[in-house]
Amino acid sequence: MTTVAKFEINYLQFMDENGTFISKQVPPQFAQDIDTVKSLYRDMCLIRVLDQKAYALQRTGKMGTYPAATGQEAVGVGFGSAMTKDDVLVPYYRGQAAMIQHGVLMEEVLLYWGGDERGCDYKVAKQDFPIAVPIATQLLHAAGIAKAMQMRGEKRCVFTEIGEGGTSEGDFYEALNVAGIWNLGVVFVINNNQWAISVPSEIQTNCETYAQKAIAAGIECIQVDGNDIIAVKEASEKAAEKARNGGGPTVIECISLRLCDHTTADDATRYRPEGELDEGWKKEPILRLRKYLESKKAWSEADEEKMKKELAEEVQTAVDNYLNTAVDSPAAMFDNLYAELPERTLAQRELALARGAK
Amino acid sequence: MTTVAKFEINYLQFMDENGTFISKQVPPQFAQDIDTVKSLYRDMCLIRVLDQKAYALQRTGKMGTYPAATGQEAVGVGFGSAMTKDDVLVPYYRGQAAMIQHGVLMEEVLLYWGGDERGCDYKVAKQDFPIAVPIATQLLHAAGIAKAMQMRGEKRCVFTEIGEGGTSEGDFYEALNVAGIWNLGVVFVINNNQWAISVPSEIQTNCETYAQKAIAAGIECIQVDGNDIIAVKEASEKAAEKARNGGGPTVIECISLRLCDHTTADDATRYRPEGELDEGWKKEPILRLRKYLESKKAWSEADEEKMKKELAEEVQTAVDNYLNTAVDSPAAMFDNLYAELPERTLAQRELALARGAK
Amino acid sequence: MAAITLIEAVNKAMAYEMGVDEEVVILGEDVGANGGVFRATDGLQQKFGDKRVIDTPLAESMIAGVSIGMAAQGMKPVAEIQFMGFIFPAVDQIICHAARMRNRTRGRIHLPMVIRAPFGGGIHAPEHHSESTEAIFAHIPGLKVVIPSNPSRAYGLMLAAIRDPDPVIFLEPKRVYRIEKHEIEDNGEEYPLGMCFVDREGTDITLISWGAMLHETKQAAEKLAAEGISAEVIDVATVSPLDIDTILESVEKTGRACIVQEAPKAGALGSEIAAEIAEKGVMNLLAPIGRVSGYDTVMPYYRLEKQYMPKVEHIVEEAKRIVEYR
Amino acid sequence: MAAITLIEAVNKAMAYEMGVDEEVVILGEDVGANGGVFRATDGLQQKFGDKRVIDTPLAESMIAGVSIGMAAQGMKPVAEIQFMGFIFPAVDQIICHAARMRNRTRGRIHLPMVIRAPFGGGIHAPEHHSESTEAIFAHIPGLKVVIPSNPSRAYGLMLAAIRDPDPVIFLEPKRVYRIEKHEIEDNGEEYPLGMCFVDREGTDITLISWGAMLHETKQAAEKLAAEGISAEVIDVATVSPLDIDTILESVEKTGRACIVQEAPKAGALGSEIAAEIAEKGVMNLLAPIGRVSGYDTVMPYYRLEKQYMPKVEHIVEEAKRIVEYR
Ligand SMILES: Cc1ncc(C[n+]2csc(CCOP(=O)(O)OP(=O)(O)O)c2C)c(N)n1
Ligand SMILES: Cc1ncc(C[n+]2csc(CCOP(=O)(O)OP(=O)(O)O)c2C)c(N)n1
Ligand SMILES: [Mg+2]
Ligand SMILES: [Mg+2]
Repeated sequence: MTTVAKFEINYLQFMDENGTFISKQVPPQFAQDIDTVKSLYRDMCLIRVLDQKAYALQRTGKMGTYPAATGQEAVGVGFGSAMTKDDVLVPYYRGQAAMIQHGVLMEEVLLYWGGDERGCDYKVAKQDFPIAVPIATQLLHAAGIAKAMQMRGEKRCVFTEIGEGGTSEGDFYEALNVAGIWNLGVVFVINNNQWAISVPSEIQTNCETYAQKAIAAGIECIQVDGNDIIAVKEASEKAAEKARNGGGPTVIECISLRLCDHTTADDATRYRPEGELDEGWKKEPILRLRKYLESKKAWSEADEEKMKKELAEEVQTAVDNYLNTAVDSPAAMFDNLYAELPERTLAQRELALARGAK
Repeated sequence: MTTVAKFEINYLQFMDENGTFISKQVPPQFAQDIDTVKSLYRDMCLIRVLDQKAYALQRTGKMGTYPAATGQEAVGVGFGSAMTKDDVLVPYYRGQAAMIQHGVLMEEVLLYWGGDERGCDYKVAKQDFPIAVPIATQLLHAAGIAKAMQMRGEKRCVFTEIGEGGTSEGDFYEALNVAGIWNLGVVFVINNNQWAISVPSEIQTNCETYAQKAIAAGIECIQVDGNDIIAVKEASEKAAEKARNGGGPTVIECISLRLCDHTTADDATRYRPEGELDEGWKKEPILRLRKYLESKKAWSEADEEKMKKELAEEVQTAVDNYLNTAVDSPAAMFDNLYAELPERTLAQRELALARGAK
Repeated sequence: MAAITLIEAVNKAMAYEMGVDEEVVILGEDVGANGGVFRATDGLQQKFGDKRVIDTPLAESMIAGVSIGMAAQGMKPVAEIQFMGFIFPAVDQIICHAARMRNRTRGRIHLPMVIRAPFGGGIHAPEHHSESTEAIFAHIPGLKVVIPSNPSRAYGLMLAAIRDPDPVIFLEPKRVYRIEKHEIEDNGEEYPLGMCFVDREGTDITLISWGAMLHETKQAAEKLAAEGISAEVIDVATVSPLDIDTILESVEKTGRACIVQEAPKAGALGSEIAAEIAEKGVMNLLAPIGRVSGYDTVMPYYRLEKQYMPKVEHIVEEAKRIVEYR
Repeated sequence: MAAITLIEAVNKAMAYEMGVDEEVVILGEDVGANGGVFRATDGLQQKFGDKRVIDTPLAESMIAGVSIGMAAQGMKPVAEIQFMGFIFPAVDQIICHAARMRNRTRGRIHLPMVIRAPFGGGIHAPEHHSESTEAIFAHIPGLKVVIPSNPSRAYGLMLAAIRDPDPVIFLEPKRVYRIEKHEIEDNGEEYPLGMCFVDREGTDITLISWGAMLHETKQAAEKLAAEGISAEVIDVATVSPLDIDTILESVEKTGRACIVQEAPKAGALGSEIAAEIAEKGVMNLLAPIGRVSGYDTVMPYYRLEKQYMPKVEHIVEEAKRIVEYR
């Protein structure tokens, strides 16, 4: 037998759970700029506050089912911060961290999970896709968007995110394959939070890594410590740069851990092994970055207090805006179905309005 | 960066296009038995004769669209001959070589392509699946069958076949993934005949090999020379043995070449580069095995003549049986829809019979 | 005997059949330790082990396709699709293979399998968690499509579905998963598939419904009775193949028909029922056939969900319009 | 001006629009050098290059999903699904995303895309190459479903489909791809979507059909005329959203309706049309509504194909039964 192809999967981590740079690699430029690091820290903390607030809203009947990203803030903030305004984000449902990085408003996120389509009518992130609920479907949209960019010769790229469970869907693979053969500028981020609702990663796939799934599509891949925002951001920036310049797609597997229930509708105590959370909380992304900042004497308890207060206010403003958005008219069910509503459906619209008025 | 996983793809070939054993590996036991080799030769020739006959039937209006396996006989005969009666075959539409190896009757194959469902009611190969027309769907059936075998502790395995184009479908990947994680006894054979109708393999996927797609599912794979029946059979027997004994799935990529149109409905001159066929005919599987047999003084022109005559008769008998099968009653459209036909549809059955009688 | 909800009845029926038939296996996303996101398979993995209650990878086409392979080998898979909104990746396997394998092989291979999915709106769920797309499956020859409306029927019909030698799509109206309890003896007695149930006898109008909407329909019948209108109420239960005879008989008696459904109106199951009446029973009709229905629009996110759903008063109104028609 | 077939008309319309609008791109399996297995895209890659006429990998969900992404960026993909029997892997993308993106984003993102697929029986093709499953798509709000019945309509409706700002499923009746030729001026003039065509005026009965069956329906009308029965013939053309007004008007005039379709009867488009008549026009009816239809069974392999397909004489028979109804 002769060997006709060889592959290896590399793993990237700069910072350990103590906030110490452990890699022999020189840390990337941005990591040497303390203000950048501080702002990454702040952005991760914002997501945590938002998630906690949303959780509370749900528990008090003011919000629908909500999927927190607790413990996975470095993934979304990390790759989201590698995007430029011109890039396009195609998120998944647990994608609030990247979405907010890329200009989706917090109140839009809340309005969406609050059961209102207007939460998808992004004021700023005009080209970003709304959340895709059917898992893995969004990766094909990302490929299509990148195809359009390629045909028009634009130097933009597309980021899309998926959970590790979602990689079992056929659409995941079809998207990777077409991105590979067409050399599309897509960065596929896998948030490997080790759970798909109650299904642990060990029974999802026989792969040692999720990154290696890229080999089936002949595209580049890397596995990173998803709790290390420096690694996530660095891998994302490299991949984005490549994608914008015609270098094609990349798969980035970020190993994180879901430090929360799947959604507010879930009760993870039914299936989660004891101790996993305790271990997980020791490695989580926010704490380690704080330790790093503290070790650099760039962060104090007072800074922390001040930031927390600011974040709480910021989030509260978004919550207020959300809660103050009046329920839409029943006409909204019809008015964006087509560019022009068919004759037949017009009568139904009238009926809905009449019924709604009662 | 650290390397966390490594993979390599191996290629197996024993015999070159001149019928010479070129591998440093010892040829497998069966290849050293001249009668076995002769019978493999004969079985491949049978498929070629059958395909030619079917083609002629189609051209004279006695047969529907038919997909010949010309140039790919070593693939189907090779893995089909590695199957035992207890194994189950889940074929694809160009699967007549393996099907016939595994006990499907030639007249059943003809009846099927002649537009009659009774061609799927196999007399001998009772558990084998009928051809799946929707590409890649069959791989999931194979996984399900293997799951049943596993649950019942049976030492059987499942073979399933797909074209290289079909590997782009999501179902292909979903099947590999579930076979991987459940450690199912399935052998996935990819007939890489380098064309999916008019689409060449180079624009189907960015992979250097089709075998490597198995890496995305964490399962074993190998690439073999699909024109070398010794290699195909050897790889298949190893994989089958492993599968029957709880060792799990294998992907076998067989590199062949489609030396015919896609089907009788196709005209490959519209898209096929000049010269490809000429080159291909030099490497095809039947000729090289004949050269080998001749080099061993085990085959003469007289043997060839005699065999050809026998094969022609065998095929003609099947053709006669096919042609003599009267068209079924319109009732057949209804009688196997459910175990018991619903009341409502009974009336339609009456109507169809009445209309058909006119 | 215990009073149980619809979802508990589904659970009990599966448990019963797993107990008596070792070919019955459950598979799907989160059906194991988690017991399903609605708890339909609660406790079953503990009871029957993870060999028979299988958490699958996240892939619906796979779930359907693997079930086909298992069923072909004589097992009886009961597959869960977590929500009906996620059944679409499996539609190719269901339509092209599950529905056709018996016919394709002229009876050689048949597929005793069930695909369960919760469906319908009204529980404040996110997008894709609330649609009613039963009409798609009801149009496919070779499938049976069953929708229980209450705990007893869920128990009896689920048993029949598992025992049926052909594929059954079993759609569970999740809005009424826990709305009422029935006393059910867990004795393995099935209800027949392919049969409507007459839930209330009446003389002035026939109200035809299925699943969750049956509850509004029955309430409407009550209200109509208070106004002196006698409504017959039919639970279709098996929406395909349709037991049209029971419906036609009723309409012959009442002369008036109104179909109540949650799905968008155009091309829904209600259209088929109306068409059948129009073909075979129209000359008995004293008034046009009414359809109280969802709108021909996308099921809205939950803030507007209530505006989308047909309500008791809409049924009453439409029934009165029909009864008063001259 | 040249006399061209339906499939040539499809080709010409795509070529026209590609010539005037560079956002229009074609993608699908074998659409390039091969020009499509039916030659719908013949010559287009030569003319417009392989950047605009794209041979895709073999994956239908991908074709639909990628088209969605391209359309969201303002391109106008015209995707081919090789046969309608292979559209099912794409159904998730079509139903869950293509049909809903405008609504979901409250108009922010809309998808000017066309999905073409040849459909219907009668050409002696293998399994899955002959079904008529238009009803599935006609039930989905947010889609338009268009079926041309002749070359002129194919040309005009295809242009309208490509220019439409929303997703259009364009189903081509392959049995009549080459059955007749029309003189068509290649001037880019579209026909309106969402409108029935009255193909023959009559007073005794309204025959309603679409696609390939329209040809049998018209022949039946001829035969009926010879027997003194005046049939009005309607080509539905846009099967969703349905132009029910034109149909109701006709039925008001004739008092009798017969729908002719190739699909299995239960839950087909004919049911929706019948239901609408039964709801809004039933009191004008002088006879029950007829449906000449395929059977509720799997489309058989081709040896029995003829036994499955509705024929001219079946339409004549049913029309006479309806006209003679007392
Ligand atoms: C096609 C589809 N199937 C099922 C679901 C239901 N569902 C929602 S989230 C989820 C688990 C996803 O896990 P993973 O992909 O790992 O992402 P995570 O939620 O862990 O971030 C499932 C099964 C869905 N949304 N879409
Ligand atoms: C799901 C699906 N899509 C499209 C087709 C139409 N089709 C039939 S064969 C074929 C090409 C298949 O190529 P490959 O998988 O390489 O197999 P080969 O025919 O070369 O053996 C296509 C596109 C189909 N049968 N099923
Ligand atoms: Mg996960
Ligand atoms: Mg091929």
